[in-house]
Amino acid sequence: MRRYSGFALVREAMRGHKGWGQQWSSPEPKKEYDVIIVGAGGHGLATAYYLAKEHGITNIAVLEKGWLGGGNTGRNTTIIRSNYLYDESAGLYDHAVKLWENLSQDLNYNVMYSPRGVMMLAHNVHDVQVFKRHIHANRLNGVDNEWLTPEAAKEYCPPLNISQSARYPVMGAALQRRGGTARHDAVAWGYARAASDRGVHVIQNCEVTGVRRGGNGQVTGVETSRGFIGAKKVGVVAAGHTSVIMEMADVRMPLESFPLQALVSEPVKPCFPCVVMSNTVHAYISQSDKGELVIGAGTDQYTSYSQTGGLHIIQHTLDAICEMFPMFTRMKMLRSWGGIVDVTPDRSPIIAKTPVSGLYVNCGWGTGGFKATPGSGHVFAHTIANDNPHRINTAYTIERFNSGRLIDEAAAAAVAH
Amino acid sequence: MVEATTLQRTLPLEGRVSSGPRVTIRPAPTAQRVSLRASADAVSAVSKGLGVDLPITPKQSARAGARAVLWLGPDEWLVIEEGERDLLADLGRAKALYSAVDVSHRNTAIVVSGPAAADTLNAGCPQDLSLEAFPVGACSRTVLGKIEIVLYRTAEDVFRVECWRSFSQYAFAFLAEAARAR
Amino acid sequence: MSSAGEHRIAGVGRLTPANPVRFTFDGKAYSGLQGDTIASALIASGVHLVGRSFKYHRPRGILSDGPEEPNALVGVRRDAARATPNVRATVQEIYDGLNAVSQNRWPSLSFDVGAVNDIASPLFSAGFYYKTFMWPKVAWEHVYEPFIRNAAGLGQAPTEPDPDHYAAQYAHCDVLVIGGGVAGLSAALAAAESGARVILCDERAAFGGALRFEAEARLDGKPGYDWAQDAAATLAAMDNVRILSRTTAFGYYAQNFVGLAERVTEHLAAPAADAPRERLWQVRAGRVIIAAGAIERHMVFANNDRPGIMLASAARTFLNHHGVAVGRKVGVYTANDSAYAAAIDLKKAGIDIPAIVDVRDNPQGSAIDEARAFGIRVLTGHAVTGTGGKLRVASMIVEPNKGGAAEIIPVDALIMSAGWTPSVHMFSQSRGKVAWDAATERFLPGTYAQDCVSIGACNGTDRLEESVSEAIAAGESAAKATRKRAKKSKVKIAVEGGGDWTGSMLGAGPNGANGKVIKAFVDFQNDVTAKDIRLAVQEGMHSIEHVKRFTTNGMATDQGKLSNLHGLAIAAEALGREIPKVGLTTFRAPYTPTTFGAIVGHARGELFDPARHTPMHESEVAAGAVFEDVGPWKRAWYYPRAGEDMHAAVNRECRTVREVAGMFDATTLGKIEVVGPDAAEFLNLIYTNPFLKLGVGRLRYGIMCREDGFIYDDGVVGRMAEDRFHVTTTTGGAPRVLQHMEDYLQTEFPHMKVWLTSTTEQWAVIAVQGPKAREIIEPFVEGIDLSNEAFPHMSVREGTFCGVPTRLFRMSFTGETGFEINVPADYGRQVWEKVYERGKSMGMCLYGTETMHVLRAEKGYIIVGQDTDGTVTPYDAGLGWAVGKNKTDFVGIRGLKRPDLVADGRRQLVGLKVKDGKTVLEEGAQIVADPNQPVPMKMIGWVSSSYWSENCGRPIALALVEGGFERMGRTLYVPMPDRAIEVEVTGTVFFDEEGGRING
Amino acid sequence: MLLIHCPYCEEERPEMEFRHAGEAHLERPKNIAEISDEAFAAYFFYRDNPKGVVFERWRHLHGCARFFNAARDTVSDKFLTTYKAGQPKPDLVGAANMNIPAKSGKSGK
Repeated sequence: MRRYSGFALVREAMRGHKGWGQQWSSPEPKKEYDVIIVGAGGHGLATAYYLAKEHGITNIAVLEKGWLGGGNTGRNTTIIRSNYLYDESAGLYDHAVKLWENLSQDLNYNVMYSPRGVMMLAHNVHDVQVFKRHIHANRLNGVDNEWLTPEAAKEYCPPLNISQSARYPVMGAALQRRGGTARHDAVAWGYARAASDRGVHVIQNCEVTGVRRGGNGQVTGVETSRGFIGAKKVGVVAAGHTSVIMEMADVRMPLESFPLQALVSEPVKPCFPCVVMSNTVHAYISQSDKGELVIGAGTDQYTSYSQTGGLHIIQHTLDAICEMFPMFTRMKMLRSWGGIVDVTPDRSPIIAKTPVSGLYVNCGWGTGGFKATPGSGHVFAHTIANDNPHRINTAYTIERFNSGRLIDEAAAAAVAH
Repeated sequence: MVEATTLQRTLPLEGRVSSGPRVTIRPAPTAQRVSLRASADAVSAVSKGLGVDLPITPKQSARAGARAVLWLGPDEWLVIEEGERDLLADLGRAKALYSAVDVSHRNTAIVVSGPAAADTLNAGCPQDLSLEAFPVGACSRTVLGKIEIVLYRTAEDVFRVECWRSFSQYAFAFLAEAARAR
Repeated sequence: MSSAGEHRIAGVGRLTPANPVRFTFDGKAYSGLQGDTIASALIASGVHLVGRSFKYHRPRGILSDGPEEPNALVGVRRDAARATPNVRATVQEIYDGLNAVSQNRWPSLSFDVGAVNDIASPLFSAGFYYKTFMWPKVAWEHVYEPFIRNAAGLGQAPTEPDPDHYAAQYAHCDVLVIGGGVAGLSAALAAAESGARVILCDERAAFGGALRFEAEARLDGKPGYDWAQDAAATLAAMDNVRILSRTTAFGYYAQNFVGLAERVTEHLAAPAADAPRERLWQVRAGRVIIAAGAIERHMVFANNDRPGIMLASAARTFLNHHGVAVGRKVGVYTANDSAYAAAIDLKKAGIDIPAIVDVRDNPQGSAIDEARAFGIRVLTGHAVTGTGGKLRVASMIVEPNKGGAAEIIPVDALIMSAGWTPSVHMFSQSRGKVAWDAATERFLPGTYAQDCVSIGACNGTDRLEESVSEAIAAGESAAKATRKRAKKSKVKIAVEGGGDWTGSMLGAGPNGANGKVIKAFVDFQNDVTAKDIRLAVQEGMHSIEHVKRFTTNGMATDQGKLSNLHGLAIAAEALGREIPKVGLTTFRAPYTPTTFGAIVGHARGELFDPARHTPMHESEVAAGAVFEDVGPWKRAWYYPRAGEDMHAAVNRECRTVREVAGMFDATTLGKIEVVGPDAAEFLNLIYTNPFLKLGVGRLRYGIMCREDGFIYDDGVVGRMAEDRFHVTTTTGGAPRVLQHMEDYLQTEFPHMKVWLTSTTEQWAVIAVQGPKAREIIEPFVEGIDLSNEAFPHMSVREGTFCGVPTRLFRMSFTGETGFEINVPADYGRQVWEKVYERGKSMGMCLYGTETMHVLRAEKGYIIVGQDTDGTVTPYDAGLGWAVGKNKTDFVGIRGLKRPDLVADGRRQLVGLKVKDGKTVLEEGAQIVADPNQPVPMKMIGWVSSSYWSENCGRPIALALVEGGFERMGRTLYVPMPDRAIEVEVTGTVFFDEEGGRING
Repeated sequence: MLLIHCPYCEEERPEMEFRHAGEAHLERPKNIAEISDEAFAAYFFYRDNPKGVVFERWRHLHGCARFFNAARDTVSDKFLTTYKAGQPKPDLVGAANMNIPAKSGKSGK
């Protein structure tokens, strides 16, 4: 692989960039692989990369029905944070943040990880109680997260409206300084390039149409639009389509897939320094390196695979944005789009073995999967390689829905009393 | 025992009015209201008690004097008495199984009138309010902006908007703002 | 005439010299005519340089005359608070006093330091930033990224709150026609005359579309443009038609739901105060007719971006509509006949056309012959391979395609056409599938997904008369399909003339991308060249989506209206695949950038989200209450007196309630009337508690779970009659509890004869609590014996209060003797005033939610959502007594038995006593057994409620602690950043443990 | 915003008036107190989530307030039919242009 660097760039500039090779190869599928990963999004590609890098398994194919990084990886608002309440969550997401911090160097690909700070706004006494609970738990878990007064919040994010006359006045904020954003495409491409460099086959336009199982029920491979491909182990990382793939292996999942929309404004000069999220007012926003305001909307209420959603969802989001940042009403929406997010009953992911031997699943990331990409791939690779979960993902089983041992971050945020 | 002064009802929108060239928005006077629930077999008996035939067709209302009965659902009606006759007493005469709950004070009403009344409501109500889709006498529970309302067309360019008491400030402000943009 | 610009040609165009308009650009004063855009007015004054490109900061001019414009974006500023970035100079109409500024340049438009990027451009190849800026690690965040950010972005975001307002409107129609060109107008006429309800919208100020520049066309014997104005007037006069100009259909959603953005005042010098700046139309249409037209493409060749180089149709519009010549010596480079028509019109107007360079070897057609007849030099089989000039094009370099000597031809403008791209955006947004038409090299509507139809140029229908007949047929059948008794329209439109153009060029022209530094722009705004696209393919970007994202081609504010097909063609060539095989990127809403404010509409300020007030709100304001948001409600939080802070006020209120009495507004608690013979049976299933035996006139505290067994809500339930219950819920829980109950009633227990009615707002609820409570309310009550014997704790009676009907509850959330007075809401405020008047004279105070929280905590009463969080069972909360032991079924009965819910070590609700007797714990603080362990620490619980208790003279707290019930008396620790606070685990009742006061 | 035909109001109404209420035809076990952990999880947590026709519940919350059922194609979001609560799952075989899920017929019971 041609190493990327400033010097290489200058050298290539001299000769019309003729020397850059393909970032990843596009091989024909082999008859069989040790491991097949279904889904070439960030999580799937990261899984393949860490299998190759840390577990010496390189005979891997990552199958993608469309183009790599074309699912939620390429459609999300790229927020990165780890200030979660429960030990299991903090452990998983902070593991990811630690990997984010060196990811560009590790992959030799600038993923533009930008720890510009993620600020979550508290708008009522209940929010304050919940955020303080998070802050204390985070501190004892070694995760940075601090409380800001409204004035401090405004200082950190000048456009913020902290007027007490606002419908839901800002009563303070929880700030994770290590939180921030990264460049979504670069994450998918960087992992694809690095995995490909280690011999992993990234096979695009190859849709999985069936999961083949042997006499003992063990997985033996997958049927695809390009024929049968054998495999000793299959890891399903298909986000919104996980239910569909697992159904092929007769595994019913505690998942529902919802449309999630996002939008960007026209690019403007830097005017928004960090990431701001508000659960009470229902919106989150940051500004991309290109200058676009990147704004996340909520999910539609019904399940869907259409990758589109209703205009009223975008309206509610922009209502909230303009309430918090009243100077933005004259900005213009440039582009809006939809993704399909797979949601579990406790809003936490499943990263686990399945009832089918040789079949593994990594799903249920809901609206927040991007931030976990490196950590998710890392522990899932461990789970597949050792046929046993990593310490960090032991709790993320499917069985927890039988025992009731949930990781219920949503419930912990509780309800307005 | 302090002398029992008789208290007057004070409506949440007392004295508010917003009037423009093409639409006027004002609170309706006090009224008795009952949320009526009854299954099909009780309809005739209850109708007799009320002195109005309960409409059984969706979106339709019936009227007798100062009393209007609005179809809200297959077993639900909103009864509005703008006169003096005692609603609950009349219902009490009906010998049938039903539920009548006094919501006279839960709801309050706003009257929107004028040639731009329908357009004003359509600023926040997603239903088709053309005369062919929502004729005089039509009624429906629906939404206005971010709240729930019951909409009742009493004349070609007059609508009655029923909403819960604490939402009435929002409803009035919304309609006034919408009217302003006409 | 020069007052309106020296390039304005007398007697040409449709604007009236009598209506001059003055405006400024970058501080310099200009004047144009009513009906000019900023673009046409600037060109009239000879100004072509209007902006700088995104990446290389290259000087840029005006490329088009419409919303597809990628270059001519300016800031328009009415005042400090009304500054709008990235306004298309080709769309924005001028008005007296309009103030426009160029963007993305420093210090000035003509001298921009950022232009060094242009010299260094070889470095800034597609995706260069992925390859570098990685060392040293910290430099990305502190050096590289800030640099990139400051270089990027176009205009300046507004910095002050927007004083303008925006409107919204839902609309329904049988037929929505998108686009008011000849096709759209004809279709609208046909549909409307057939009796359909029609909405017609067009994004321009005036209807007519291509008729603005198409000078020869005549309809019904009139010049095309005049016919269009008459047709629009006819439609406007019909009461089954709504016609909207300056209105862009930006989004096509499910089931023919279409979003339109109407610009109401952007073109006015002095908008009326009440007029909204923009209005959002949300249209539900029976059928949609898409008549969006086509967009001309530019030619891709070296340095094709200099100011003065523009689309042929734009030059033709400026001439025929605005009466403005784009230059005095205008070169032409084309692959399509339409540029000939433009050249001929310019020639007729006396403009010198040094040459028409046609990349085609042997183009045929009337236009070509006519051009030759006019004596214009036509170079077929030639290409423009470069241009000269700096801030304005000065020459074009022409070479034969087959090779040979290059010729440099001086020009001061260069117009071009690579053919026309049908606007299939709305069709694609409707989820229709486009189909590639190889013969004409364009994507056309293929498979339809919704009830819509495309007509005219956007449907690939090129000839004028065909468009018109297609449109009339579409309008009539749309009416027929959406309307019973649609009559046959008599619309007939006679058509003469109208260009019949062929020819197309996709991708880079000859020599368009050879060599190292040739800049043949595909996407102008994002500075994407043909080379960049080839590089993307070379680096393995084989999906068009990858090419788009890697090069950012088509991702600028024009969303690739000009660049997408060129980019696709170049990628296809590099991949050696056919264009349809490579595929097209998705068309996403909005069609053109849409103002946030228009989408938000009325939902700003007090209309952002309704604030709910109780009937007593005004009295509470008058009493000096500070309010808190609880769900959608504004609740009185505390009532500070002069000089009191929150702490002092709450201490006083707490003391007063227990020593005398206090009055509290409890109206916001949810209330549900449960009526019917099976009411008790139903509540018995919904609550964990038993309800069958609850006597009439008695109250019971009930807990509600979902099937998972976790506490969902709680409240007091009163039995008013055998078949009638008065249920109360938490304030925030009211709507979801009713939904929860209706769900079970309608879908699981439909056999039950029960009806539910929300009465939350029927009743104003005034709580009077404290030793003197009875004495205070007694005089107001009629028909109820208030004695302990006749009216014990946890019972309810009906009677009158202040002469109005009441449901009087004997209950307490404070541990004191207490009453909750329910009176019809419209009487609430007067009753409140009367009780307060009397109570005050006896030493009673008003208290708010904070004091309520402290008092209930002193008694160990939980707040659902504060002491529970959706993971707490009734047993965890120490409320096992409220779970009916003998019940065989209730919602949650199975969930409660799940292994983890009965396992040891569950977090249980306990009290905490702070050892030092003075430190008030922070709510949310975590609890550990060993404060000296290293991070990450093992946390065994958290503080859910914590207050200073004036009545206990010490801090009190409730906490959820692992195996808490077993830890009574044990010492635990609450680690804070500076120290660990020592606490003792206790019971949850801190005050009046015997509970005698409640029966006082 | 979807347009939904309410079987009680007998006309199409805007989605704004409705609330989605999850998978349809999931019946609460009569003997729920006795069922196994797995059976309970299957009832409370596990869902069909088909890419294709889904049978789901809606409530006309801001209309007639009734719960009812719908069959909808989750790929196109088109409603194939809506029907009153308590009515059996309609037989949709042969319904035009709908995406049949990988395994249809699985009711989720």
